[in-house]
Amino acid sequence: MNIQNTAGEAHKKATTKKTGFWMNLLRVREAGISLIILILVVLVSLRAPAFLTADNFMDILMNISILVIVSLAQTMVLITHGIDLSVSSIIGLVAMMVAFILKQYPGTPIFSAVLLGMALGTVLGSFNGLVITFGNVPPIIATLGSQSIFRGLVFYYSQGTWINSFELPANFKLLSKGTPLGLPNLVIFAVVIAVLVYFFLKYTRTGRDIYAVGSNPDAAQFAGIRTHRVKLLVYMLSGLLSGFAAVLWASRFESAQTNTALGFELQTVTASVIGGVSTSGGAGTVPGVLLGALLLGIIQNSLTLVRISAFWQMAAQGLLILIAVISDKYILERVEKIKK
Amino acid sequence: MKAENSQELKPETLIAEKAEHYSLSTLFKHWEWMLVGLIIAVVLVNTNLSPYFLNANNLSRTSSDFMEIGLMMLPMVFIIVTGNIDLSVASNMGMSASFMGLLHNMGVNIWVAALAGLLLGTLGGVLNGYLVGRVKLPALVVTLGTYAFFRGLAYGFLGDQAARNYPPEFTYFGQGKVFGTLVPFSVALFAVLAILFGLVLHKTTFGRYLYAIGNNENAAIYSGVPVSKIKFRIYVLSGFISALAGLILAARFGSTRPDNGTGLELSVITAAVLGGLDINGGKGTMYGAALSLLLIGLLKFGMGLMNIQSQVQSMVVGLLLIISILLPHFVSQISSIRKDRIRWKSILAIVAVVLVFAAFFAFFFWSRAAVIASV
Amino acid sequence: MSEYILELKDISKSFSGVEVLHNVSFTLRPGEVHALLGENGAGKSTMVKVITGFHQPDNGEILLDGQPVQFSDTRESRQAGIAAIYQELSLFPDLDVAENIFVGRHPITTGGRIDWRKLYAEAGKLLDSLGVQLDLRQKARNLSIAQQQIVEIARAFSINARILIMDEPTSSLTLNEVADLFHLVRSLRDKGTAIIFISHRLEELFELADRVTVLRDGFWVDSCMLKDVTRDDLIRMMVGRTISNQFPKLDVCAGEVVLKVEHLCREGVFEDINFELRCGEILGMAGLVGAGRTNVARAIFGVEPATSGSIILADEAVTITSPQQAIKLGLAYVPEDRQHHGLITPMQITSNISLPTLNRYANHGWLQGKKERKASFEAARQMEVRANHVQQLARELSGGNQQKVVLAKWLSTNPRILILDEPTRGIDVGTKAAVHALMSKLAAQGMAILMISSELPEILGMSDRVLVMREGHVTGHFYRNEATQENIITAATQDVRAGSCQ
Amino acid sequence: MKRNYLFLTVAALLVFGMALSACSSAATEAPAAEESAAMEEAAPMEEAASTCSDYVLVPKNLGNPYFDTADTGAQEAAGELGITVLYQGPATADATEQITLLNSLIAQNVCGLAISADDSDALVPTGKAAMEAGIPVVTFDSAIAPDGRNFHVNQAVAQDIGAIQIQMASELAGEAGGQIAVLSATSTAPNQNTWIEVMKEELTKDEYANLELVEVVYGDDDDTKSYNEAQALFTKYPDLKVIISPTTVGVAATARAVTDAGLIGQVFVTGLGTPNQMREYVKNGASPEFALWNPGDLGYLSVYAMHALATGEITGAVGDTFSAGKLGDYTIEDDPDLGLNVLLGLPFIYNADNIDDFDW
Repeated sequence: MNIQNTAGEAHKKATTKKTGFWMNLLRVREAGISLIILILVVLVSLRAPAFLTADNFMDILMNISILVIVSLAQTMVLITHGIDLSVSSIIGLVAMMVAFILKQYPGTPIFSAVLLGMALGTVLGSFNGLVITFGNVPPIIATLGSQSIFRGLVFYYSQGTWINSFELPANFKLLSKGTPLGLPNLVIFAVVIAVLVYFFLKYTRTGRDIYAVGSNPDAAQFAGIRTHRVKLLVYMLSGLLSGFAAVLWASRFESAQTNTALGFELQTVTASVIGGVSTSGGAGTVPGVLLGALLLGIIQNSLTLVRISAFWQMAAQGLLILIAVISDKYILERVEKIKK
Repeated sequence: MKAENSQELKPETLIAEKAEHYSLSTLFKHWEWMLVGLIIAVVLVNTNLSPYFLNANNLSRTSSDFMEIGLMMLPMVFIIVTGNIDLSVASNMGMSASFMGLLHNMGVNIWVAALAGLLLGTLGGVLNGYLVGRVKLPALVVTLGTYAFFRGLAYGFLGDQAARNYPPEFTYFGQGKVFGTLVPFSVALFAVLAILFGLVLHKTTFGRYLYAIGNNENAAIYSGVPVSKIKFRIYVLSGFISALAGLILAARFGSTRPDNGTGLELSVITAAVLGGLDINGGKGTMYGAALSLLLIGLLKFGMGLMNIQSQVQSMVVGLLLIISILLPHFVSQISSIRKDRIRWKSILAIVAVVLVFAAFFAFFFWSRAAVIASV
Repeated sequence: MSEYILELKDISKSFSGVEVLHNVSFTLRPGEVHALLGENGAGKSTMVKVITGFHQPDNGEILLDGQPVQFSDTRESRQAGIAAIYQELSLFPDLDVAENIFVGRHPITTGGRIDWRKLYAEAGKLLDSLGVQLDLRQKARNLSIAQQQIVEIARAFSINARILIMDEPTSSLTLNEVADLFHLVRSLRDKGTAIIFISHRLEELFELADRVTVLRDGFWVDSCMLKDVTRDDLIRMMVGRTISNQFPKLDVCAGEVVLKVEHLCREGVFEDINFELRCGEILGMAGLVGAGRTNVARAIFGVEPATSGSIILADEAVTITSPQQAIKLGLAYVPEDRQHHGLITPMQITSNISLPTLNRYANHGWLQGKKERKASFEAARQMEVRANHVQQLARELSGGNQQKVVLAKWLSTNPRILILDEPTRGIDVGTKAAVHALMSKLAAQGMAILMISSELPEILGMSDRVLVMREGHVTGHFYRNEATQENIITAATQDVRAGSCQ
Repeated sequence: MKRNYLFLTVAALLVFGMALSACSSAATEAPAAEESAAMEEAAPMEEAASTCSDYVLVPKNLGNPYFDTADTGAQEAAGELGITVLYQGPATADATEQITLLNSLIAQNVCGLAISADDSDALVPTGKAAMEAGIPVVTFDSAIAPDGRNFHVNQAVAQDIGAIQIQMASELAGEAGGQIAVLSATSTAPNQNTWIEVMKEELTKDEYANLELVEVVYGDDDDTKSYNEAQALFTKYPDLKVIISPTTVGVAATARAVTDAGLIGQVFVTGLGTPNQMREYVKNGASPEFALWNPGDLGYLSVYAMHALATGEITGAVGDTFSAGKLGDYTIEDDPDLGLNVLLGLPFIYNADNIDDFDW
């Protein structure tokens, strides 16, 4: 919605009044975070020339691809004024189950493994969805609970055994790393999913219903939107994408461990929130989330490159997140003022 | 309700000054009673299952394990009542304790160091409070940032070092018992603070303002409630108490490392929510929160005695969290279902859902059995 | 084929044991405007929600074209051709105007994707036909209440329903807008659409409706042709008694100036506002919705402080930056949006009333419950709040009673200056008269009252002086004897010069 | 509402008070006051405790193959001794959780504890409490500071571990030497830090003068983080020759990172790893050799040590000797840094020649 609005307006105004173009560009919600990324890139590349290399950027893209996929799922949930804290445990459980199957039946076609992962993820996501919609449990509570339940299932399932690299078929490991199209598959998957989600959120009624439900649930019901179904759907989608991410995770890291993706849920929320997704629902865009994930990836990458001591890295990361959020708000306020 | 039903009602009907009385049945609908019931059940079951459960020494030792969570829960209740959240408490705790440890390692007097730790923690709260209260950023976003920032500072302070050799006067706060009893000092401190916080929440204007903000922030602003000032204060308070919890933890461990207490914020929130606090604000009580802490503590201790694995323990708490909200809703739902409105479509949906989950678990166990057989 | 397009037979509905509708029956013919009348809490809104399938009746039957139907949600009723504007505004704050109109029914291209171009074009057309200018890409969050109401109406019209239900569609609209709306409603009726129309403004009903059904306390009272009854008949049916005077304004001699506003300005919202308010006086503020009246009130009360200009309270220039400060200075403000700004509905009546004066009932911060309860009981009793006890939750009260609680709350602060923003919006006739009587009494006791209202009869009936605003400027000032409908409307629609804040 | 508050507080205090008082009386005069069924049950259990048979092996965390292997060894020893060894650990490697767990074990009056500590200092008070309750405490893998345990079962002397890794790194870097980096577990893991200190000392020797330690990074024993840290090392130090990762999680993640980045033959990985995790990388050349003791033996020895203490065979003093089944006899030694300990043996180097002999 944001893009539609702002881009449309920017377009309209730019044609009428040339000087206002840059001001109007600033209205774009994503402008603030882009600016921050730009500044960061310039600063870091001044200190560390290794930063501005194609290889390094490929590393960054590889590293944020899974984050992007799950953050997009998280975004859809956040738009409905929900939150899914269980994505990390879904990834852990699905990765473990798929890896076990692949270890057991190495001949399993990769395509089936991916489908299996998505199916398992969807079932887990629908558990959240059912508890939240028909059980009337607040999302943060329901998914906080299912986070520990799913993680417990990982332990129960694996009985402490890990799946190691040598136990996984080679073609499965290539699923994320192969580069038949010039870019690593992982990055391509992330791009494809981003495009799909963008189209879904903008050009389908169901996608718009997600915004409507998050913006005003009562009104959505008045308008004949089946809010329960929409909410159930976003949690199922969240499970589905997490399941897909789980398969990619197992493929990229060539292992499944009991603590796979532990704590990952906070990263997805952070990426979404930095990308301008409102935690009170109704607002959020795909480009914003992509930028949010990119910012996180760049921060992580650059801190190591500019040789900030490992011990201070986390502090710097937190500080940068705070600065990003504060300056974003400041930029937004300026924009609002200019509008009036 | 009586007035509404009466036919001869005139607009000038006066209202009563007080509700006449609460019937016993409405009393028992309160979540807090459910907690009391659960606690009694847990005590009875555990007493029967384990001879070590009702043992003063054991209870005394295990109770101090939950006091850091308990302490941080107190201001968290305030914050959740206003509809906000503080994810940074555990990180703040680590930061303050590490700072104290750093100063201690540098040879600073322990009390000065502790004071400095408290001060830093409070400053952390000031940062949160400023960003949430004054700059008006969403609490979730702010504290997600400070969650990383504070923990990072903790690592920055101590790095791979530990602070140790705290003097016994200091470790008393974590390991000592109140003179002449088996009650650990930290438990006594928690009890006193819990009563104090409970009184503030339920008996003061400040507490009333918290509920007003949580229920309708805009209306509270229009009514002259100093909303941003109050938000600022509760975050500062949260920072201070987190630092205090950090010191207690350091005293209990007799040492400090920067990763101390990682992940405790989720336990804190879990305890608060299980205590009946509405995560959206405006609802819940301090005694509910305190009871839920007691419940979780007794439950975990009991399960530990039965050698139930830690993952299963956290699964049980997770299930309890969901069921505690799910169950009352379901009961009221089921009782309000009208038979003539049941459609075959919804029955089909339920059957489908059950089948899907059955299939999931069938697969879950089938694949696992194959794996175990191969090991 | 039945004579009626819609028929309700012995519908009952209760919520948590309290019966809100008792065996209500209702009929609707194609091509008629059927007014539904009743005090707040009489069950009108519930009836509307039962018709649209938002609620399901506990007993009774709904017949559509003579066939019994059961709607399990609003989607099904809409498919059956029923559209509704609900009393609570139901817009999506994060979506823009055009999308709000078409939410859930976005036009789809042949390829199956949403046709945004068509959506904006149709939304534009629809708003043009309603005679309003709105930025289609504006977020609903940024609209005024009246603008929101217009979007709601546009949404209902866009459905092309056979049955259109309008629950208080005009409560925030200005006369011009109401006239445009009625014009549209009549043309729809002439095309055979059946319309259920709910309003508290009786004049409107006489102007528009063919038949009327009156509800009281969830009971059906009567259905009759409007031409057969008088205004007083209707009021008697609604409240079960007669109300003599709607505007019991007493003539008072205004005292000294208590509030003086000079060159008040808030960038982009209003500018150069000058007026004075004397004690004992009711100053009416008229104008179209969105003219900046509410913003002026908020600036004075410190919610959104002015950027320049001065506020002088009893010869002392003050800068008010927060409501706390305003309250201390003797100001009180009853906001227009009761649900979001006026009341904390999930809290008790007591807590609501005592909120601005809480320190009065506290000893070093410790609340004295009994003292607080006693004081709020007194305040509520003086306002004749209808409730079981003061510990009842505010959300359980009807709109009129909620407004009384808001008034009780603000009067208990003993203000010198009372700002009322749409004080009778969406409340029933009985309460309305009571509020007017109260205003009159307060003014007679020497209180200075600034009243913002979009209802001209109220402005004309209650004000000693009238200020008219237009696009952030004061464009007219009339004394009681020179204020007429015509010159107020002229001032409210005249052109204003553009300027900027100093 | 308000009245409820008082009522509830009183109720809560009552419950808690009842629990406390009931059991404090039980603790002091348990045999006399046989009020509850629980107390009656308690008596026979306590008798059973004298002929103790329940021992517990406490890993840093559950679901970790390294400790699971230790458990396998422990169970073997348990079978030989005719005792029961439970395997109980926290879900994540976190001291707070481990302490809670230990408290519930102490409460059960288990016969002995063998602990791998998540935090050497934080566990001291808990270890002391266990010993005060008459439960022998031995540590393995990662020690509790000397005050909090009877003695430590040392997998290898820090000196040996540090030295062997530098030695391997030197071999892999070749004649010319070059830059090396260390990828450790958490920055707070005590054993890791000791080893890194030793490595730094070793590097001052003349024979290693051509090796330059450029940085120590931390992967937190988290696969993803370790992988990313390894990647960052490649970018940052294009001339990097060897990465030493003295942790099983880190070394596997680093070897995979080398493989993924196509740096085999350019950057070598060595450190402490497990055969199953490293098999692939030993074979593809990313990590030609790595070292580790046998954790199974470690678990095995720990159980014998704990049993010897619990049965009074030894008291835990310097010079005490006990027999540990297939591993032979061990003597408790005193070490200025480590305190009392027994030493398992020298670390073992795994390479392409021998790796297929191991499956764990």
